[in-house]
Amino acid sequence: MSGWEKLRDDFPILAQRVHGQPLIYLDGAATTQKPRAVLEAMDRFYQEDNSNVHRGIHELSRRATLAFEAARDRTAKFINARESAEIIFTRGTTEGINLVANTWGVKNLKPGDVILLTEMEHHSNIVPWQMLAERTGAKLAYLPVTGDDGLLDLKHLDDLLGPKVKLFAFTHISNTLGTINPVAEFCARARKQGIVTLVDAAQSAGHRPLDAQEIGCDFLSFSGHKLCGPTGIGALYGRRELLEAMSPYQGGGDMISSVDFFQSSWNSVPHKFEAGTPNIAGAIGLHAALDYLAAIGLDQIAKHDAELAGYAFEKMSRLPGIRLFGPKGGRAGVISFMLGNIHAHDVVTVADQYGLALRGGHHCNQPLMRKLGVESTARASFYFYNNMEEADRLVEVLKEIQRFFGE
Amino acid sequence: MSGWEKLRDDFPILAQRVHGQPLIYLDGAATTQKPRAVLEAMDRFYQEDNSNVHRGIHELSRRATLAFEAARDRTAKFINARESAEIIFTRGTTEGINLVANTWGVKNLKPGDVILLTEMEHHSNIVPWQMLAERTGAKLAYLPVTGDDGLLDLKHLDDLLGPKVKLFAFTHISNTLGTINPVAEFCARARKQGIVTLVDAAQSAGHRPLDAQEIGCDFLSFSGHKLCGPTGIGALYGRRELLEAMSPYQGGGDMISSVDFFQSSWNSVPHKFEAGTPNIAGAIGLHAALDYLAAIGLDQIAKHDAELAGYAFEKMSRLPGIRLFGPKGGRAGVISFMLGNIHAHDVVTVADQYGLALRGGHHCNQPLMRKLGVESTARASFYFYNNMEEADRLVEVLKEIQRFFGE
Amino acid sequence: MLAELNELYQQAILRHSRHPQNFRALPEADRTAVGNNPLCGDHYTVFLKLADEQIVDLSFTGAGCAVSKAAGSLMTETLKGKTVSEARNLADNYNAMLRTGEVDEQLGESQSLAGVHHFPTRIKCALLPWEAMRAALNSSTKEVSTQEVAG
Amino acid sequence: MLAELNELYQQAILRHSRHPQNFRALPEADRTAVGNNPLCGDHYTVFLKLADEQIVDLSFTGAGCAVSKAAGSLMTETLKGKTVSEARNLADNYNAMLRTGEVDEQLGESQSLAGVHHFPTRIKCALLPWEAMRAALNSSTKEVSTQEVAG
Ligand SMILES: Cc1ncc(COP(=O)(O)O)c(C=O)c1O
Ligand SMILES: Cc1ncc(COP(=O)(O)O)c(C=O)c1O
Repeated sequence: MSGWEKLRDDFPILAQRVHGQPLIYLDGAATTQKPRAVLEAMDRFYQEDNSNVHRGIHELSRRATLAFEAARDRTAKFINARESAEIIFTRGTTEGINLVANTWGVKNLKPGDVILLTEMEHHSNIVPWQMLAERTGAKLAYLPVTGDDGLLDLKHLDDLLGPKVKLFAFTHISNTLGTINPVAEFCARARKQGIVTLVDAAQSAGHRPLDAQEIGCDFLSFSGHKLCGPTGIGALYGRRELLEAMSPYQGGGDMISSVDFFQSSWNSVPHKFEAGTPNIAGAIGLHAALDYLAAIGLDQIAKHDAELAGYAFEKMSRLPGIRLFGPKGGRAGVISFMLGNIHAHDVVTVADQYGLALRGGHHCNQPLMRKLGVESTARASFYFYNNMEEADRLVEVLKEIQRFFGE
Repeated sequence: MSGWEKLRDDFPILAQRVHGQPLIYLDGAATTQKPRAVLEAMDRFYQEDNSNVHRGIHELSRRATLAFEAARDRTAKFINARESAEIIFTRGTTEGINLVANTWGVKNLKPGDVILLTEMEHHSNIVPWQMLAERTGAKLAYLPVTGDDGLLDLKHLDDLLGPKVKLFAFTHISNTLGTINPVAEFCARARKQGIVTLVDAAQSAGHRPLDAQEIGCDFLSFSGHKLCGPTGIGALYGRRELLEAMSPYQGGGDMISSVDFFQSSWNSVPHKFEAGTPNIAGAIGLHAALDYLAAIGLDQIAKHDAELAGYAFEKMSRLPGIRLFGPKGGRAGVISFMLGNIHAHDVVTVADQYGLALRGGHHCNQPLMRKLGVESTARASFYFYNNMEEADRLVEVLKEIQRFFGE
Repeated sequence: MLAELNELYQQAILRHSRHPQNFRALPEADRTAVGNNPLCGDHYTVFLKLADEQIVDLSFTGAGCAVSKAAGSLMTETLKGKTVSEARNLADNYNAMLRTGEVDEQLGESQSLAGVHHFPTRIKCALLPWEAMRAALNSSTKEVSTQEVAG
Repeated sequence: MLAELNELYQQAILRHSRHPQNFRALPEADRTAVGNNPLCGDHYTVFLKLADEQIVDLSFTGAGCAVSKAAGSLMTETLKGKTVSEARNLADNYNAMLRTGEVDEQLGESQSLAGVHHFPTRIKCALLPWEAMRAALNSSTKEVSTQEVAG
């Protein structure tokens, strides 16, 4: 793993102490750290080419537009879209899902229609659909999670994909359970019934190779900040056919073809969905992040994540009284747990004093928490800049915590 | 003006050549350049404190949340909001206006209600209202522009503010005409009729002191990238009373109080309107930009803009065949013009070869263009990093362009 | 490091979190309110029995971390027998203590939560039952919605 | 600098932009389409009169910069008398010329637009009337919506 160690030098933030202890950052599922290359790409843009895009003729504007559209091309390549026009820049996963709900959803759902979700969805893939259901009279249904092993109950899938279902939206990787869902299979089964699919790729993008055509989904949404990119930028992939038929999202500059006092016509895709000045530097940072990850190799990152999480999971499972969530094998680099009766907040507070950045709470998965019969969990999430020593240290600190609370 | 010359050193981008000529950037109305302090603040955040906000207990998360909320406090102070909860972070002006249309607008407008705009609005302050009108059955009405002098026809304002009008939305400074509208007066007159007001402050924020309470508006929207801040961040101000009564905007993490499979309840303001991971570094960059501008003094900037634009306007008016738009006096640093029959694109293309960054087109003001009887104009916009020599050079280059096209 | 942790998780706090006092519903309560932290899902219900302007009994139920649960337990001990206006003042003092670390003797056993001020991300936990109590005092109805008291 | 400008704004282009040829509506046209550049508001309508598979007459109206207007004017001269499939080929060649600067003799007078390739932000201007022409060729109805040909 020595190649991996060298990569750590690209992340200046990791070389710090927190409460006098070396920082061990195990909160990548919330947001990842950023390599220097990403920060430099944005700085370079601001110091050399900064200008608004699309509407300009002068040299800086030409360069900014080229760089912004090159970022779109790069993003299209990253998820293997058919063409760059299938990429809409958003603030992040959440905005991408809301965009689909407010455009495709409003246009296509009627009272009685069903939106199928799964019980392991993030609030970002639940609440927009609840709001849409409220607006259109559609209903929600859920594919169940089987239990602590964090798998979806596939036996019921075909029953649930009934004739009233118009949309099936699901996460690729659970941000709480670390489950990797068989998304290509979901899409194939849904497509047979003519059901539109949306993949929440917040936790898979940047963690494994991602191929929207191979998955066969209609929409896919992810965030830049969870894959070494900056905050405030993400992408929504949509099949051109659907995008063409959709009404626009927000109104404003750039998304119009022509504006009159009393009516307007819309620009072509993807611009129809990108009103106003976009996060130009954010797109450029995203481009640099995708290049950075590609240089490492997404399959390598997936392997590394899995090895590290598998190692930690196994060691953690030997702690007395621990309750681990999610599948035992074939999992992603996210591990949720309860340390006996110690509340997640208390675990995370003590861990922080040892330099460990963990997360504790409902992880924006409240319905799942209720299903599992817990209020919250503690969570460690690994990325390629984490290593075995950090996993070992995590287990040691968990032991300290048990000792501290006398459990 | 020697203090101003020193400030130019804060903008590395200005010290470059374009087509072999020193760059003269006169396109700040589209987006401004960024001082080093802003880039450094974002870099420092990413290299020291980067983490997701609001949900975390660990040290980095604490620092990131503090920094993000400090940016909100700073923004509240910048426009003199009563409290920080009245500041919602957005992608920019356009998103802020769309947010109001989709929350306050959808809830409060009925068929037959009127949304009053002005004929000088940017597409971002027209199209969202057209979409809202389409959704709710409300109608649009426009306060007229008098002519090339770019003033609003105030005689008709009280007639137009009739009993059907529910909202009056207007720009503070026109991005084409350079007109500075009497927004406090607009708000006072509207308030008398119980009409809600929205100020598009895209061109005024960062160009003059801005006081939402003094203006007396209900909503005010602006962009970070137009006031030395990064792209992808802006703020919407809303009076708490209105924000409290509004339904949420997008669904997702952070905006909820509690989520269940079939229904959710909302978080308090402003979080109810900020679903998903926000542009954290963007907010921190905005904070640095507001500090930077405050150190110069917004009243000083306004004075400098006005002097420079007044000087250029006067010199330009002596060019044969030029048609200048907007008021002769009391104007902002934006000058639109037609150089005889030469199309704006041709003016801008030649100017670019001389190192001048101008903009040519409809400036997202198509309805205004039609009203003025032009397809497009050329535009020079000044900010505090521009100087008299650049204004002189602009006039020289315009003469060259006239010679080139034989006019 | 361990010094601060030990100050936060004092013996009294660990004891009260494991064996909270007055941790039950009060069916005859005059006032009830729910306190909910939307960021972590912790939630408590506070029950108040008033006679004239005096809190003659109070209790709480719910779930949360050691800090919030101990805070709830200690709060019931601090406030029992206090008048409504005394309770409001104590809530202000308690809030100030969490932010500054300066103790106020009037807070009685609840002073053991002073160590929270070293842990700003945990202040909300220590406040949660108190905020619910305050909401209960302010409510004319028997229940306030969670948003009203959401952190 | 001036060399490139002079290559872009050749005498032929300036002349055609000031005095565009075939700059009128064609009431007897078989096909019409509007080309609109949403980013600047420039727009042209192209009129085609076909006999069998031949363009027996064509014209245009609209407004835009020197480059787009000259391009429209020169296009009408280049395409008059060509077959539909020749016109499609020429549109491809023209497109290639704008991007590479390499001229194709078949384009006739329209070759004078080759200098546009030094000005990538102006390629859309030079393409606008040609895109409208292409849309007119492809349209079965007499009008295509502006979005279809929007840059
Ligand atoms: C007056 C006015 N309103 C709104 C906008 C839109 O701002 P943004 O593109 O940052 O959303 C602009 C800038 O183009 C503007 O000048
Ligand atoms: C599975 C999943 N979906 C959606 C999101 C929301 O992403 P963002 O906050 O970047 O919009 C997250 C991250 O919190 C996530 O883990």
